[in-house]
Amino acid sequence: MSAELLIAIIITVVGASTPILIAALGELVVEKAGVLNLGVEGMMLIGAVTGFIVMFTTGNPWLAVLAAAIAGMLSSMIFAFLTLSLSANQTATGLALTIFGTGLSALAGQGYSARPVDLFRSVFPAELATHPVWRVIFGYSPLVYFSLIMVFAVWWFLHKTRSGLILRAVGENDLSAHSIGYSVIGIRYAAVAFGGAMAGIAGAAFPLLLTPQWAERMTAGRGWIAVALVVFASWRPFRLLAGAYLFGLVMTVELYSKAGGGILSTIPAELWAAMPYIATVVVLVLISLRRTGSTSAPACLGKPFLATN
Amino acid sequence: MQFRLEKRPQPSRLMLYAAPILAVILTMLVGGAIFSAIGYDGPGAVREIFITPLVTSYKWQDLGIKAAPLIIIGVGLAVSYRANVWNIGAEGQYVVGGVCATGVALATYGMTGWWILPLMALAGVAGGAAYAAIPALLRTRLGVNEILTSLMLTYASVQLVYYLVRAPWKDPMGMGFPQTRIFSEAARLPTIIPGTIVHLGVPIAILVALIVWFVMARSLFGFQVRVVGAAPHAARYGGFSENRTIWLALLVSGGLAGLAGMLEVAGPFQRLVPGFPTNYGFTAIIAAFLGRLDPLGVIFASIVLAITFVGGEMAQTTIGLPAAAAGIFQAMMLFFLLAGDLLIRYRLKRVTHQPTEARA
Amino acid sequence: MTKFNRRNVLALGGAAAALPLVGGRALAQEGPLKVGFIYIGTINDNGWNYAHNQGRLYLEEQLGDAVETTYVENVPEGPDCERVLRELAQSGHNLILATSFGYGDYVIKVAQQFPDVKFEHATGYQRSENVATYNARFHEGRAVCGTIAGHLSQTGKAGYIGSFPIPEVVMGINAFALAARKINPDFTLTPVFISTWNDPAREADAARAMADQGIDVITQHTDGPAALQVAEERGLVGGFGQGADMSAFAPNAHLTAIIDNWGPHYVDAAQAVIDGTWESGDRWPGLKEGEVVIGPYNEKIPAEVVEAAEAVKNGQIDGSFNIFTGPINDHTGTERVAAGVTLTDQELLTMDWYVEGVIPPA
Amino acid sequence: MAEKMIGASLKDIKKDPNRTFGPPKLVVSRLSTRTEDEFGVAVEEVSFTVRAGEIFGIAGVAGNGQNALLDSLSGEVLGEEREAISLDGHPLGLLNTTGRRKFGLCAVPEERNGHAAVADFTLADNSVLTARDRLKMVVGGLIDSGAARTYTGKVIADFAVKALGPQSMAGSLSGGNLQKYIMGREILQRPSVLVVSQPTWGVDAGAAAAIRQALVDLAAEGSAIVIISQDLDELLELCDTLAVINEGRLSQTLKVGEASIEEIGLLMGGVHGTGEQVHIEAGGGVAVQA
Repeated sequence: MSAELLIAIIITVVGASTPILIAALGELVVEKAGVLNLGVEGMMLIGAVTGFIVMFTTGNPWLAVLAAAIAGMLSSMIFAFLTLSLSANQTATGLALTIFGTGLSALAGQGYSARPVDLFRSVFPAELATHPVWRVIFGYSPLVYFSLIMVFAVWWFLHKTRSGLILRAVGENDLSAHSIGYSVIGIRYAAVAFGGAMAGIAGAAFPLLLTPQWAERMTAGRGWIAVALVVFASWRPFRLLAGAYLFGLVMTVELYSKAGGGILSTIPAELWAAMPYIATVVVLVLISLRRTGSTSAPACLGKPFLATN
Repeated sequence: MQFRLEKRPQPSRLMLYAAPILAVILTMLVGGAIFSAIGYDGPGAVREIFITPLVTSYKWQDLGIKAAPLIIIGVGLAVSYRANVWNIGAEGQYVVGGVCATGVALATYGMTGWWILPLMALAGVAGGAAYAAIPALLRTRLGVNEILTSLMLTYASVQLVYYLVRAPWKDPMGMGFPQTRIFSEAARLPTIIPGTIVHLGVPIAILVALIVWFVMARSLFGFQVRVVGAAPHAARYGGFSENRTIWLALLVSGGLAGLAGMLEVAGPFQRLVPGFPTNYGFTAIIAAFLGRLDPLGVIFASIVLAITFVGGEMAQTTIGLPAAAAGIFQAMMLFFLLAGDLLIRYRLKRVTHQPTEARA
Repeated sequence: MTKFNRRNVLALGGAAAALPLVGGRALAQEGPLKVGFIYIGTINDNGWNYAHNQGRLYLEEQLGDAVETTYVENVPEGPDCERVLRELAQSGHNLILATSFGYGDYVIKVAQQFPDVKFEHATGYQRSENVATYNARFHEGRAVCGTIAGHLSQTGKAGYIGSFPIPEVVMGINAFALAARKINPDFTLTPVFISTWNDPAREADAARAMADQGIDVITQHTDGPAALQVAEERGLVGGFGQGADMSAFAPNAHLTAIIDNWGPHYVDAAQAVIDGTWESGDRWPGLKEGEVVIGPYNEKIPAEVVEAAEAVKNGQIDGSFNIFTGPINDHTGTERVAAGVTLTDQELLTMDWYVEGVIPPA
Repeated sequence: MAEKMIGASLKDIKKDPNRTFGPPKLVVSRLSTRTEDEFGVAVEEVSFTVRAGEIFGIAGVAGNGQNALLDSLSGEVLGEEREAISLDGHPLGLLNTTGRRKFGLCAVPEERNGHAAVADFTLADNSVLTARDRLKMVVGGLIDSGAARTYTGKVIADFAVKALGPQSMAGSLSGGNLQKYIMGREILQRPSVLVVSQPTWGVDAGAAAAIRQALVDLAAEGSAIVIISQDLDELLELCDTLAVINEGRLSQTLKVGEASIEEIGLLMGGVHGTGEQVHIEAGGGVAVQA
């Protein structure tokens, strides 16, 4: 295992983990406000196709990411209107949003399949970005740094700001927050919008970071993994970072071991492919063993709130 | 003139039935308009997706076949969600149930006997329930949220199928293709209506739904599940143990998903192939909620979902509507149905122009 | 693809008994021959399904209004495909083409219910009176690519990304390795199976894993250009288009492409049905019949390498060369094919062992 | 009983002055349970005895472990000792609520909505919640909804609950009405021991009087009753004996007749009775919060 190979693995792991991390951070804030949005996969796909189209037509990656965020946010508003204003069931509406996003992105992307597009490359000067060693720090697309900054930003927002405190209160006990005078529905709309934007950006990471093309359902279930990782991280941002990278690591090590041979390649392909999922469950069990008491889900998660009842 | 939502003292019976019909009509109008706007044959799409599957009688068998697994899994999930136990991994339990049933079918390959199918059903139920026992154990012993564990186990079960059909269970005469042997005659579900493909699984699905409806409405177990789901504190006061209820909810929903897996592998598939996981587990979650977690409602919701699946394919064959469009129609209908739910519990009250007194 | 009006099946459906016999014979259509296609994925995946759809368009182009085609995308390999097949048969399609190996059982089952409708199953092996199978000798194309890889690869290590280890894939891996080792005896080929037909991000990561471990030629059997794009990004020696020309995605890495040219076969089949001369059987055309076409060579490939590749191509076209002629050892070194002996089609179709030089997956 | 709901005031409770008490029915000895959430107050070494026909009051400022005590008496929270609670000599320490109900011990927690009753359930269903065993509402695992409806009808009639009938939703009732229904549901089961928290909280005066009268009548029939309340007047009016709970510990039992308001007030304020009589110097300046 040469140092050179280690750096290469790290870079690939970062690539694999970033989209999951961004989407999961968005969902974490949504759930902290007491809303369960299972439509992450659908919003990511809408973000991916929007990002691809804007990148293809304008060639400007920043614009593409912005457009993807807006598209994700708009699609999350369908979910928000149904579950917050009409207090529809959040689980079913989220699933419907995933079906909607899959269908809409496939329809919108029809004409754009046979077209390549450029990657969203690192903004650092070339000699740093492609330097054999330094590239492990400077070689990434801005989306990677964005995801890491957002981990800290979400933690800081939730725990160190007043509005973060209010958002958590809305998630823990919506009635009391309402009685103090905070608009529960308004805060939840904002949280869902943030979740939508992040899912859109996470989706855009596929055509701009991983494979510069558009393919239907190209996120291939990573939205679901993001939802699961929020639970894995027991709604805490820094543990989410660990969970996303655990997932990325196991998926990447599988491919590297298969491609490189070595003792690890004797493990059957299917066991490898199942490894990330089993790993997350095992690690979560270990965490729960050490700490007594259940993982701290927001008390009002998934419960609709209507001021009039 | 402004509308205000007002809670109905009693959920209204009328709206319980009017809301879904209203939702489907709205989908047809809005969907048709949108698709005409973007250049497809809107009305044609609506006709093919919603009306043709209902009208053309030879399509009913397809609706039955497609709805059956959704009903069985959906009913199981309805029980689980009533107890506030979020089993998102029904797809994994469905797959493991199918795998266990396949195990029995291969073990009894070549044999005949009426007992083979019931044994496969038992294996399916046991497999599904065992796979759901993992999230139950982790939730009751360690407080690990079942959403994560059940969802992750789903992905692991898909890999189990890939491994089994590629290595230990590969069909020796299958020219190397990853699939098991075709089940012997005794391990295949008989078709119950000659000349059609309606297999025994369809009536079983209706029967299972009715049984679960009866159990939920009339039995103490059903009462217990409803109490734990509605008010955990009151459940403890009423002498019901939450942990036992979590176990029961997951075992019942896992077992039923496993049964659906067995019926699907013994009926339409008749062998285990990589394509066996078809996401019925996730679609059934929607069926459970559309059916308002009531077994009879789940039957209706599953049929409606089946219509949009079958209709979506019809629309592709007849008017060349892209597959993606069918997905959008389905999602739109779900949105309208979910919005319609509101009218059952709340009433839209017209606010007259003079200011109403300040309400707490 | 023309939209045709409400056919009279609705009337038939309405008039018939509550659940009519499924085996209603397809209506005698004097009009154009209706040909139905079912695809495993979407027609714009730039690979397998895209190639089949090009074949459908070629068929429409060649036979004009003598045929009318219909296609259904994203048809899963399960009971759903049985329903779509029945729908196509019921709605008057007299020739139906199922383009993925998982449709086998259902084609047979529906064919029994519609004796006078002709079915053709791509990459399958189950046949019946009205079901034929067809495939393309992709491995002939792999042999040409292997030859190029043998010459150009500096590290002598190539990678092969596959989704599922089905015989067609195993044949391709072996042909590629055999051809490359004829030029560079210690050439190795590492197959990596990612257990999915359509996950471009995972394909790209697999390609990165290969590129980072000394592999400088990557080829794939999955449905998209993701691996090629990584080869381009990393400036590797190159990769090959699979199913369609993918040079747009990787101008310098795209050495050549194995283009599945299903068009001619679809025209022959449709014509046979129109003339009533269609009969079951297995058709396995290759380079000779134009079913497999080698795409244009990248200019950066030196002339003598192109010559060697053309020699392998033409050799297989005129029959003077067959990649699967002995002596061939398996990856453990034991001889599996004696000198001078050539593997029969039957042996090829059930091939589940890897030749020497292939690093077997677990 | 119904007309009483409307008119009677506190003082008209008819109690047979020379009523006698039977043998000890509920014996609680050194009962202690740990609390579930970090902020709760645990029950520590609580002991008291209630004889048949006796009404035993537990006074105390809110937040001193009253709910924890009720939950540990009702069987929602289980301690370690089998012998900690016994009814007519049967040890109930390790039985849950259903087990204790079978022996005749019923309880009414303070929180109505979501604890003593389920808002989204009909009143008939809410009767099944607690009365199913004592009134044979479950036959072979199946709920006899007829029995549940008739019993609920009787509760609604006897306790003048303003509701549309057994099928109306518990959530649609006003707080007071729901409390009347809950008290009625438990009292009409004729429990041999009834533990009640805040029996008449939020109920109009007339209804409160009727509930108190029903408790007194139940005691008169030989049941032992424990009333946990912050309403000192109510306790002094109803109870024969009284103790004060403070930070999870119970003071010694005082006879209602002899104990003075001030003394009880001191105990509620946290000055623990140390066995001998507590006396207050004139102007002792100890603030008594009622």
